[in-house]
Amino acid sequence: MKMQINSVVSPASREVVSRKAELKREALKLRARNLSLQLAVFVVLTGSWQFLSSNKIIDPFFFSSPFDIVKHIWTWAVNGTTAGPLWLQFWVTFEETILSFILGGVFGIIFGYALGVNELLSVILGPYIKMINAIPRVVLVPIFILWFGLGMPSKVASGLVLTFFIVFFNAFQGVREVDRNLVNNARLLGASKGQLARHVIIPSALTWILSSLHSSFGFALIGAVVGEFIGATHGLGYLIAQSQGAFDTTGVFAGMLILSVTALIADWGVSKLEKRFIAWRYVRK
Amino acid sequence: MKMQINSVVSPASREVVSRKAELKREALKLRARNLSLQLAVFVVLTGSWQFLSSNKIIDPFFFSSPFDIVKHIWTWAVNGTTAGPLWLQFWVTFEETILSFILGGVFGIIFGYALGVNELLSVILGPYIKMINAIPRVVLVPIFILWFGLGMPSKVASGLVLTFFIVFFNAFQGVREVDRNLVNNARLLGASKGQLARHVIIPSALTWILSSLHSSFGFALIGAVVGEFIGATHGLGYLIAQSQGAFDTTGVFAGMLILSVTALIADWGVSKLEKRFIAWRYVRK
Amino acid sequence: MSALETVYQANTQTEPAMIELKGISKEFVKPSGDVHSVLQGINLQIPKGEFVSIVGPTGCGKSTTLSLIAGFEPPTQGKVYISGQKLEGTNQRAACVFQTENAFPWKTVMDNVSLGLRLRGKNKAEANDEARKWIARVGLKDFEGHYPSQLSGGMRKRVALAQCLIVQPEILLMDEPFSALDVHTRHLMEDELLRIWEETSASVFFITHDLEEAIALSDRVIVLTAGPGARVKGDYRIDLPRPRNVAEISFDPAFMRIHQQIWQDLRDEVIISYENANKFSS
Amino acid sequence: MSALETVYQANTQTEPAMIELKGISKEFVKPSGDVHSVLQGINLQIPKGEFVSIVGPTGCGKSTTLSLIAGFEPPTQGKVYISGQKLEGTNQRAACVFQTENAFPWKTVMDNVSLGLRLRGKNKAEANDEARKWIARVGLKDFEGHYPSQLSGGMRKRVALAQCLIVQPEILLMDEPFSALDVHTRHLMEDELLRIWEETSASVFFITHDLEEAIALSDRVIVLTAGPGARVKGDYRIDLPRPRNVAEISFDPAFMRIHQQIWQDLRDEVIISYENANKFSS
Amino acid sequence: APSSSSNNSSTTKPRVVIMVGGLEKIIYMPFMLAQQLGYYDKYGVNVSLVEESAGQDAEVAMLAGQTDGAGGFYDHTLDLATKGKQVEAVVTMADVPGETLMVSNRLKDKVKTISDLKGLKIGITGLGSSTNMLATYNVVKGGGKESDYSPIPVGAGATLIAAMKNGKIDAAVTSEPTASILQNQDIAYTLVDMNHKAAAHQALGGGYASTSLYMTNDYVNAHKDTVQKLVDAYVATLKWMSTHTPEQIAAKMPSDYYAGNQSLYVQALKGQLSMFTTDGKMPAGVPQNVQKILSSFKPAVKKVDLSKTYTNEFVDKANQ
Ligand SMILES: Nc1ncnc2c1ncn2[C@@H]1O[C@H](COP(=O)(O)OP(=O)(O)OP(=O)(O)O)[C@@H](O)[C@H]1O
Ligand SMILES: Nc1ncnc2c1ncn2[C@@H]1O[C@H](COP(=O)(O)OP(=O)(O)OP(=O)(O)O)[C@@H](O)[C@H]1O
Ligand SMILES: [Mg+2]
Ligand SMILES: [Mg+2]
Repeated sequence: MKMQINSVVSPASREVVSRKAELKREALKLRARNLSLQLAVFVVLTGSWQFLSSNKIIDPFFFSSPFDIVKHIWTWAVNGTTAGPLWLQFWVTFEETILSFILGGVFGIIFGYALGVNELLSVILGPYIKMINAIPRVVLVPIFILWFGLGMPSKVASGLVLTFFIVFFNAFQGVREVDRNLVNNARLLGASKGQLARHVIIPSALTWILSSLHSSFGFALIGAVVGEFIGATHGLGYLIAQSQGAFDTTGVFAGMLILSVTALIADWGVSKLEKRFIAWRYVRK
Repeated sequence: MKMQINSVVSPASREVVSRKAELKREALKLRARNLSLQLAVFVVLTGSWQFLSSNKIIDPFFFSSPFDIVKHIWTWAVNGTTAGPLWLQFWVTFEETILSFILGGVFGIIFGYALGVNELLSVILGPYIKMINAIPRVVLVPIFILWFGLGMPSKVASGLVLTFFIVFFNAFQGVREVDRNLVNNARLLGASKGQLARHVIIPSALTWILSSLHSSFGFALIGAVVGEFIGATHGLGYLIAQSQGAFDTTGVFAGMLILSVTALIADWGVSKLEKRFIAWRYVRK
Repeated sequence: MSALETVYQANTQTEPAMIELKGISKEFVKPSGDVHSVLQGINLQIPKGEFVSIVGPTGCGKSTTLSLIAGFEPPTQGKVYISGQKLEGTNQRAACVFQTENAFPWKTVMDNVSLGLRLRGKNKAEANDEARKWIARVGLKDFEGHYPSQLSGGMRKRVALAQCLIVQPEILLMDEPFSALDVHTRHLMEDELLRIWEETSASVFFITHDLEEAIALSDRVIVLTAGPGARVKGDYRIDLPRPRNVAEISFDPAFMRIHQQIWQDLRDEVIISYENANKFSS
Repeated sequence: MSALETVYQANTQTEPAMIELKGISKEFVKPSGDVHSVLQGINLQIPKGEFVSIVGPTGCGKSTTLSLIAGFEPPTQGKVYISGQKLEGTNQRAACVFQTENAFPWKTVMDNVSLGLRLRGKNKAEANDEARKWIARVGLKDFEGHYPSQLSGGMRKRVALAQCLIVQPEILLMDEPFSALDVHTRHLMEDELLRIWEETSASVFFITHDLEEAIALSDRVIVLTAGPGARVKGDYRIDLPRPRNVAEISFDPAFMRIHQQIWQDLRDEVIISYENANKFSS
Repeated sequence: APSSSSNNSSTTKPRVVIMVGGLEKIIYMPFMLAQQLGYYDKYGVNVSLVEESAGQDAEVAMLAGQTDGAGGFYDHTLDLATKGKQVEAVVTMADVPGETLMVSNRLKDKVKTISDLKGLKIGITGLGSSTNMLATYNVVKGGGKESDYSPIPVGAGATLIAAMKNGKIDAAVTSEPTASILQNQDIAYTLVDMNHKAAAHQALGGGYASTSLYMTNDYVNAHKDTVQKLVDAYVATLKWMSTHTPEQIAAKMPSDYYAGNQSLYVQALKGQLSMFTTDGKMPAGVPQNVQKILSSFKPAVKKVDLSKTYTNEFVDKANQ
């Protein structure tokens, strides 16, 4: 039906097609430029690192070098680590991270929503949440081990208490930023509390929530890794702690590199989510 | 001049005065209700903790008890700690925290602003920032000690790398959320880049930035404390680490309590700041 | 205040008025901390099925009155009754076209318009079918999939209109719904509104700054005085026959007479308003 | 398209026109991925000091045209010239009253109005003095310390007006600036606008949906066709003598004749527009 | 005998920063005790003790030049030597590890000797720590490989006890007071005693130098005078320790170190005092033994030049 209009009043559809192809070409060109720029920065950074390290201008004992790091990861990948194959370590950490990310996100949103909507609740619980947020997670990890044991739950808990707060504070503020007029309108149109949340408050707070998810995946990773420093048999945190214990800087960097790349991939996922859920923000360029 | 209007067309100013007093009374009543509710929750929580602990339903070795914790703080305050008077420990940590909070906040805002405004910059630097955000701070602390030594700078750096990211991500998003119409309007009115930032972008992103400050003070505290776990001679982190090493749960809790209360006070400060800087949001009640 | 004032007496003693404002005052705290009185001692009854327009100088308190009836804010003094019951919280029997746009930016035109039905539990297909009709009625058939940000100002206003009318409320609150439309579209919409109103016999509270529009549509036109502390200055019954053709009614001599009469009142207030604002120089 | 079309020829060959649109088309990508053509082949010259109004059915592309002249968006095809120079980025010589409100919510009325001067480097005291005058001119003297959220819709529009006029730009872009005002205030503002325009000889690009207003104010009235793919349908010179009294000019026989003539054009387009929108049913 | 420079005025005292992997731990007691006894002052050094509680960072900080010395286990010097970093122990405060290999009571019937350790989950304080090495050594000695057991970092104290109680670990290498608590609460029994001299020497085939102060060779060579003073202070401390009762020693320590439970602290002290040397000297044969133990699962350690990893030069002078 929409094609019809075009053929009646718009320029001929052939032109439309060519225009669309042009738009696509431009988008591709932009993409290529960005990628090459990122690559250039990457090459310069790692190149100078490698150079400084190879020439002992910086001490490889402390700083390792990109080449060694990649080689180390390669060795891990091919020969496996002391704790088993590399993919298993990755998978263990990833699983913990994803779980704590999801749980932390869900709880963060629920609490943020509840406290943002209900002033009484925010008065009562607010101070406690803020207080807990100031407690070093490293101190909490032993307590989690006491409560949840050495397995995955304690690592998830440790990631959760990092993720939760970031999502919570943003969700809370996002809920409070909702346009009063829109809330009023929905109420008049007959929205119940749940419907209000679904149709107005959550969509409106979504930018806030999604923004917090960008930083919180990184924090979920950190939480899982810190949890693995104490009481773990597998995982990237275990590998890093082990390398640290053996004065193996290259191993530490290798572990961190894997973590970083994971975070990057997850962030890309969050961005996709963002594009999908707040599509309406992107229509006007 | 405004009083004049009131005396001419508004109800008599005596009525106005009484109405204002009434508003104040109501605000006070609300305050009192909130305080008493908070107190009630507090009493219930600590009361049951104390009860469970005194009756050995939970093991005081693992969980301590509110009474012991307060007593422990009292002893610290009166007799001093192994590292000197308590206020000094507090002050050391507080100083580190405030510094990393301010620096992390400032850098976060600057980078968030720069990357939010400049798409090229965000394409180039964005991935690196996200990668660094996934690196456990506990692993970074030794590196900071390498770079900055054992003194305050390494602790500040460790707090900074937590605070920075939270503020950064929010500032970045806040900048991107600015109403295009307002930007256009300011541009037409002749705003230079700097003026645009000052008059439009920063004020508009301020809710985002301030919201991130709520959670980031807690994180700055954590950073400082984690920094103190490794290589410190003073500070609350030192006390906590020491207590942990000496299997003194009460000491650990005592340290955490002091941290929490500090965070609460700082949060109150941020709220004041918030009220001040985004006063315009509070005018319509 | 005005010699021409004609007070309209509601003849509906049998059942309580749909909307009743009793001794309403509304005050705001000004930035300086002083109290700014917007409305003062407003008494108003709107029976079921009546179409009431409210006019007055800009900034006199029309939108404020509407928000009191909608229950968005409580009055400082006095009470609002809906069908004899004291209004607490949002008015569940009303729907509203806001002065500023109020379409949900994250919903397409279709979802915006069908929202009211969906909230009332209609299933998606049915709600969409119904919404499609209303979208056509406001002339946006081709824009169902657009987001509000992709529409022109006048189109967004029409989305709001459809969104509000589709739920067929007992009380219709409209704050300058047609001010962003060209004359022709406006007439079409006005006719549409009258038709719907006649079908549903809702009570309409209609704010406009266009006196001709007010007279052409209404059973009653209420004039507010200039603020601060606005009161009801005049309350005029419009006895023009229905159904009316809004595009042509303004040439009717009866219309002109009424217009002339109300305009006197209104103009005085507008002038007072403008003078008031600039009287107290610093 | 219209037999009555009278094409106005700019007689300013000596210097380039203040605003020139050359072969402008503007397209948007629709949610469905299709291309939606809003403007198509628009050619327009506005000499320095001319007051041009633009009318057309709602949603035809008036605001879009304005945003092209302001430089908010680039045209898909064609070029915009300002004083003969190709426009890149924001138009630094223009000021604009937007269709939607555009006062800065975090600034008081005073700060909003004085902003333009402050940005141009005036010191605070001077800027405030100047702003005070303009606030009085738009009748908001008593609201200097208020934030936009504390004002009524009409008041906010007037803040935007003062904000834009205070910088005395060479090009004034106004998108339905008076649509939220009552008739009297509107006339006052219109008179004010004309006075300022005569003083400063700015080029004015004035969007309105009120044809009477367009004629009363302008040197030229341009009618756009119904969208999609709007073109210039008519370009009328208004040769009524100046200075004009906007409140009374509509009773002038010459005015009525012109009105009649343009209205024919406009009405046709509005009807087409409404039919267009509902023609393609699914 | 105290060296002659002991009456230097405090203004010219050299400043030394020493980072210790847990100042409050009994195995590192001499560092704090020397301060409490005023010996640093007495022998003319201005020492600032830095707490470090996570991993191997003390050594790294020292190598980076952020601290002058590190208090840690001697075995780390060999480890670092394989990474090309030369550090040497200037005073050896203990010649047994002070650790105990405890096995959960659940396995009382199954685990009787170290050859039964294969396949167990053994709790250690941290990966790469000395407890980790000792656990590995025992497994290897029992005929297994390094990969035949799972080392689980559980720290010490509450987390370890809880992990043992919940059956998350089957055994643990731990020091006092955790070992005593495990024993007293009937959670675990001692399999290998590496705490009391005789038992430890038997288990490890000789001495195993643990608590020591080490510094980079470069630092030692450049600051001989300062190092001497420092060593004087520690030797005096060790002497003092060998002539006083656990109660007397405990009374000297900061109260935070036994917060709330002095008797537990004294009990732990009693259990561990025997590990300390009385003269700070590296006993003959001990470095070779450590090398032998480590190289059983870390072949690289075999090539380390032992003479560069410790020195008795200063201790000998201090004992004169
Ligand atoms: N939150 C507020 N704080 C202070 N004053 C307010 C507030 N909201 C509205 N006002 C004042 O109330 C008065 C009436 O506002 P209202 O929006 O009701 O006017 P209106 O009659 O709808 O005007 P318009 O025709 O321009 O829309 C104005 O003077 C405005 O300044
Ligand atoms: N971002 C966008 N994406 C898609 N279509 C758009 C977008 N912005 C505007 N349009 C379309 O452009 C057309 C013209 O819009 P414009 O705002 O210029 O109309 P207008 O003449 O100002 O109407 P009004 O009198 O109602 O303000 C409309 O059909 C609208 O749907
Ligand atoms: Mg209004
Ligand atoms: Mg428009």
